[in-house]
Amino acid sequence: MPEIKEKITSEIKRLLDEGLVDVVIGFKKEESPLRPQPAFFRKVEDLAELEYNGLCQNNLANYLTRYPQDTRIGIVVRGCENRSVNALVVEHQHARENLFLIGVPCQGIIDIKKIIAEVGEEVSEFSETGDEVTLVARGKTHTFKRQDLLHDSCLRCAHPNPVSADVVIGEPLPEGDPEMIRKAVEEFEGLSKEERYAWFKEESERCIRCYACREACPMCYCTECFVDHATPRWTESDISPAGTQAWHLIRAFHQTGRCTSCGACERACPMDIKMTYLTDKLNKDMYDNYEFIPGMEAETQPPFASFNLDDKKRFVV
Amino acid sequence: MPEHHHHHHDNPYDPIPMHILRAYYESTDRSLKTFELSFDKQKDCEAFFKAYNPGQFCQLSIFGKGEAPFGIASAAWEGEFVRFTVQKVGSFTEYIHTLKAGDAIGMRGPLGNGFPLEDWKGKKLVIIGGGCAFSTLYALTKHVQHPQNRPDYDQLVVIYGARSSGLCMYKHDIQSWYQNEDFEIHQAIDVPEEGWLHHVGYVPDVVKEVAPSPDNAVAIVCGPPIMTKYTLPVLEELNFAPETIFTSLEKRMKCGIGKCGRCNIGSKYICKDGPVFSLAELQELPDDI
Amino acid sequence: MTYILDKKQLEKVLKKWSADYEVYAPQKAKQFSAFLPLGSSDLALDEPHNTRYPPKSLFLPQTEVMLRYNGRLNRLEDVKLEIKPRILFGIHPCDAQAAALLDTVFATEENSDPYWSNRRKETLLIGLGCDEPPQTCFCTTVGGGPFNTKGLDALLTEMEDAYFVEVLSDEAEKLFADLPKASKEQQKQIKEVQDSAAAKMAPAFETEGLKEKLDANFDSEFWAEISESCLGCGVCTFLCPTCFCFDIVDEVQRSERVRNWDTCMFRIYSLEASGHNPRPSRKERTRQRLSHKYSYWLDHAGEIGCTGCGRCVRYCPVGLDIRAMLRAANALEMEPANA
Amino acid sequence: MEAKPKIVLFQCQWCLYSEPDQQWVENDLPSSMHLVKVPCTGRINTLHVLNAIQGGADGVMISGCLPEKCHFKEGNLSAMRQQDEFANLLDYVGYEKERIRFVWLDLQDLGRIQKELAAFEADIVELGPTQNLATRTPQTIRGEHA
Repeated sequence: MPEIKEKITSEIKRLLDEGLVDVVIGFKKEESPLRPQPAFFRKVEDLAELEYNGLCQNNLANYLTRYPQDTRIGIVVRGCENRSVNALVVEHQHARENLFLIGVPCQGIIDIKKIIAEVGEEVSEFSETGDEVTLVARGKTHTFKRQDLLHDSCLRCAHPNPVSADVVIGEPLPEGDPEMIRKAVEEFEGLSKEERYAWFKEESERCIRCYACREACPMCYCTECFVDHATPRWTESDISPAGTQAWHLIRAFHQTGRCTSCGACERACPMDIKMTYLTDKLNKDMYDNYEFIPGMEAETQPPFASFNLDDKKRFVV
Repeated sequence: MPEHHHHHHDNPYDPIPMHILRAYYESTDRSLKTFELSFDKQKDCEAFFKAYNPGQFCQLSIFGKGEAPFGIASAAWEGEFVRFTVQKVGSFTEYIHTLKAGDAIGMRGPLGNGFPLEDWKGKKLVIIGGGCAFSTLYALTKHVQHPQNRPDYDQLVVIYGARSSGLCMYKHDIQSWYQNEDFEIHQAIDVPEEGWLHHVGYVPDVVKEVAPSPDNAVAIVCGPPIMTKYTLPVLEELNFAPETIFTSLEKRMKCGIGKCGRCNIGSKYICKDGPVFSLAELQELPDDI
Repeated sequence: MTYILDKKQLEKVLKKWSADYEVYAPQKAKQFSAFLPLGSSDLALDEPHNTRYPPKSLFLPQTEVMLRYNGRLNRLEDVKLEIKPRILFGIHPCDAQAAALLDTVFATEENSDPYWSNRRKETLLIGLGCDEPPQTCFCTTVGGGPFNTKGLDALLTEMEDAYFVEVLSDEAEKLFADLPKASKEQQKQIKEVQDSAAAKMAPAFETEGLKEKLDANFDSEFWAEISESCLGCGVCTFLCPTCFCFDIVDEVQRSERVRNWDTCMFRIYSLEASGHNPRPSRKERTRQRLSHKYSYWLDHAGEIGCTGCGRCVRYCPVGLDIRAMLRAANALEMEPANA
Repeated sequence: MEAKPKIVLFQCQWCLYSEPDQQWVENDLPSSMHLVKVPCTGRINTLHVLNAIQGGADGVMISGCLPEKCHFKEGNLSAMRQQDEFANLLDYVGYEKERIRFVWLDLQDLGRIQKELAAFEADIVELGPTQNLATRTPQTIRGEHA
């Protein structure tokens, strides 16, 4: 990891030195090693703060839509972030020629909630080598298998490698198994409808409507979200069961064919609500029905943005 | 367990039950409509008029539609009713416009601080208003006009502008003010119209033209933000001190009693600490409007 | 008076109180512990930090039906406000202090908020001090402490086999009067535990002169810099024990007027019907959040509106740390306001 | 199911049924059925469907023009992709997708809407009431727990 961080740093330095970009979006160190923070590099001096490790938990593509289309943005992208960038480019949210993607094959994001569950939050040191993660908490050293600390969505990741980066740092990793997502979805589908509803109810009704999931998601860039719409008011805005269920259903549904399964929504959730089981299902159906995987390239519109007369074979009996 | 005050047990979020006494259009384009509300319960009426001071506002409340703040356009002496002029701007006001005499409506108030009438005693009042924000100034003028209150104040100058004659509010009453000798009344519209006998031009320009003297005077400015913005410098040029210029602010609000948090400018809540502020007070506040 | 509550007696004591009170205590839920009615699950008094969801919800529920109405008549129906007396057992001092701070907003002389006030006056706060304050906490920096008694009716200090109970109100005295009293020697022990906990907490930032710095730099680019990574979600404010902003909406199909927690971090919070927004970006919203806590609260109540509970630090999805932001604010120049 | 199931019928205003059918839908629809006319099935947001369900509907029927006869050319097909997947999502969380039905109707189909609604109603009765999705009901004071 340290060598990857160095290579990212020197690539960003080159971009800034040569005046190829206005800003580079990456991560920087924070006080607690557990919480590296998204950072915006405009000056080479600031690069000393740069961080890159398994704890960098946000999807940086989220910040693209904050800038005007003509801002030249460099951005550090892992597999899912690269696909999010592509999905945004498909939706004309930024001009591809004004983006410089610094790709990094991703070994998966470590779930800090899993760390805290194991050793508490008093972590003073963090390091990773190959498949191992070493933590120092309250003066005691703990070693874990990376696999055991990965965020759930990363355990199911099918495409850890950047798909359209302008430069790739580090060796490509073996592709993941797309069956992982399918298996998880099918397992859920195999439950009885009462069991499925019980799960959905318990997860969605824990919601506090803070919209961290929405704000953490690169694809939730609407100026006005349906829940904020005043006339008509689409859903209850409180934490009543109908209100929270509507939020979770429609939020996920609006991601159909757009979600890159990065899991940023779940990592952002302060109530530990599971959400990717919904988007995974929608993505699986998009693949089964339309052979579409969001963000694999930056040209094809998602299935809901188009239609096909052949569809009628599926729908009209 | 904390100490708790129990001055009254009423729930400040409960709207007072009111009904519409009279409803009539104020403007020829029917965008402005005036409602006079009377109280279902005498005790609410008494409590209201015990507290009411011109410059205050109320939340009008329609169950199922919500609430919105409106300045009070009547003076206490006019009778046991409360007047509001409502401009049709969105779905809530559109609904209010459909109400007619006899219909039920809820009201919370009076809210906020009104004009500091005590401090103004003995002074000349220069009242400057534009658009439908003139409503609270109308209440102020009506209040001062009453024979019992009139001796408390020096000269009264009213400058009132509207976009067109059709949008001029309280027409018949204001027309009668011209007969009054101790009243100086200037009405203005933005562009010339046939038959219009008064000023033509924007309010700041009319103020410049009228040039009221700042001697022993206070100026009260209520209007759309853009009017207020350009009128304040005119008053300063005329040597009105910031302590003698007053205005009323508006911001998105919900509770109206300084709890829900959203109408603050710096540490002042418009609903509770305002809506009336002197320019001197505003100059102390950050630019958060 | 200080009493000794044997740990083995705890459950029995709590159960006894249940006859006259609704007792709430931190208990283990599926994902994380929360203040729940006694008997919901296992007690979770041994966790190093606060419950994730702040107990302010027991006074100011996130969603509260304020009024029920008859839409056809456009008239009110009654909503019962009275509640059974309550005990919040095991509340941490920062959360109790927050309740006391919020009294200055809600339990006011004029226009007292009946929903808040009814619950507050019926609730006893039995606190549990923090002998191992986590590194995300900073109560001592903002005038509190791991064994601060503000807002509490009694404070527990955990010892080996027992809790030492300092009783702080007459009502609480009745709850503990049957228990054995602590000796002089034991009281000295309590003091040692309390002092050593506070000593573990280094000051996180300087509060002296901070308000002036924030006020003077209202228009500074600083706010854009520190808020660049902010997502604009409601985590920091919803989990904050002193954030109290709310929205009022009519849920038409239910014929209810409801208030919901709201937050200055949302775009629509300050958006006006005209389309004008006085706080159009995350920069202005972050400024509002920090200025409210560290400047406006001082004007309103003479105290900082933050109790250092650490939730906003722990749960920020992008790792923003209010302590770092305030240290950065302290490093700013004193420029004239509205420069 | 004791009372008749509540059914919401979204009807595209362009695919008018034959005149007697349209008369029936507009004037004689049983009180357990609620008609919502839309400018095109492509205009139906999944939020409309969810609103009907959360408002207490036991079933939602969407009636649109035949695939190649859409007034707006292909609104009905783009609607189909979304409504179909939305029903799949609801089913995934335990709400039977059979409660949402899309029917393609043509002016010539005399008497078909009555038959479709009757068949749908029978199927909903067969399914029985559902508890699986919260409806909008008056709330007791909640939020006092996490």
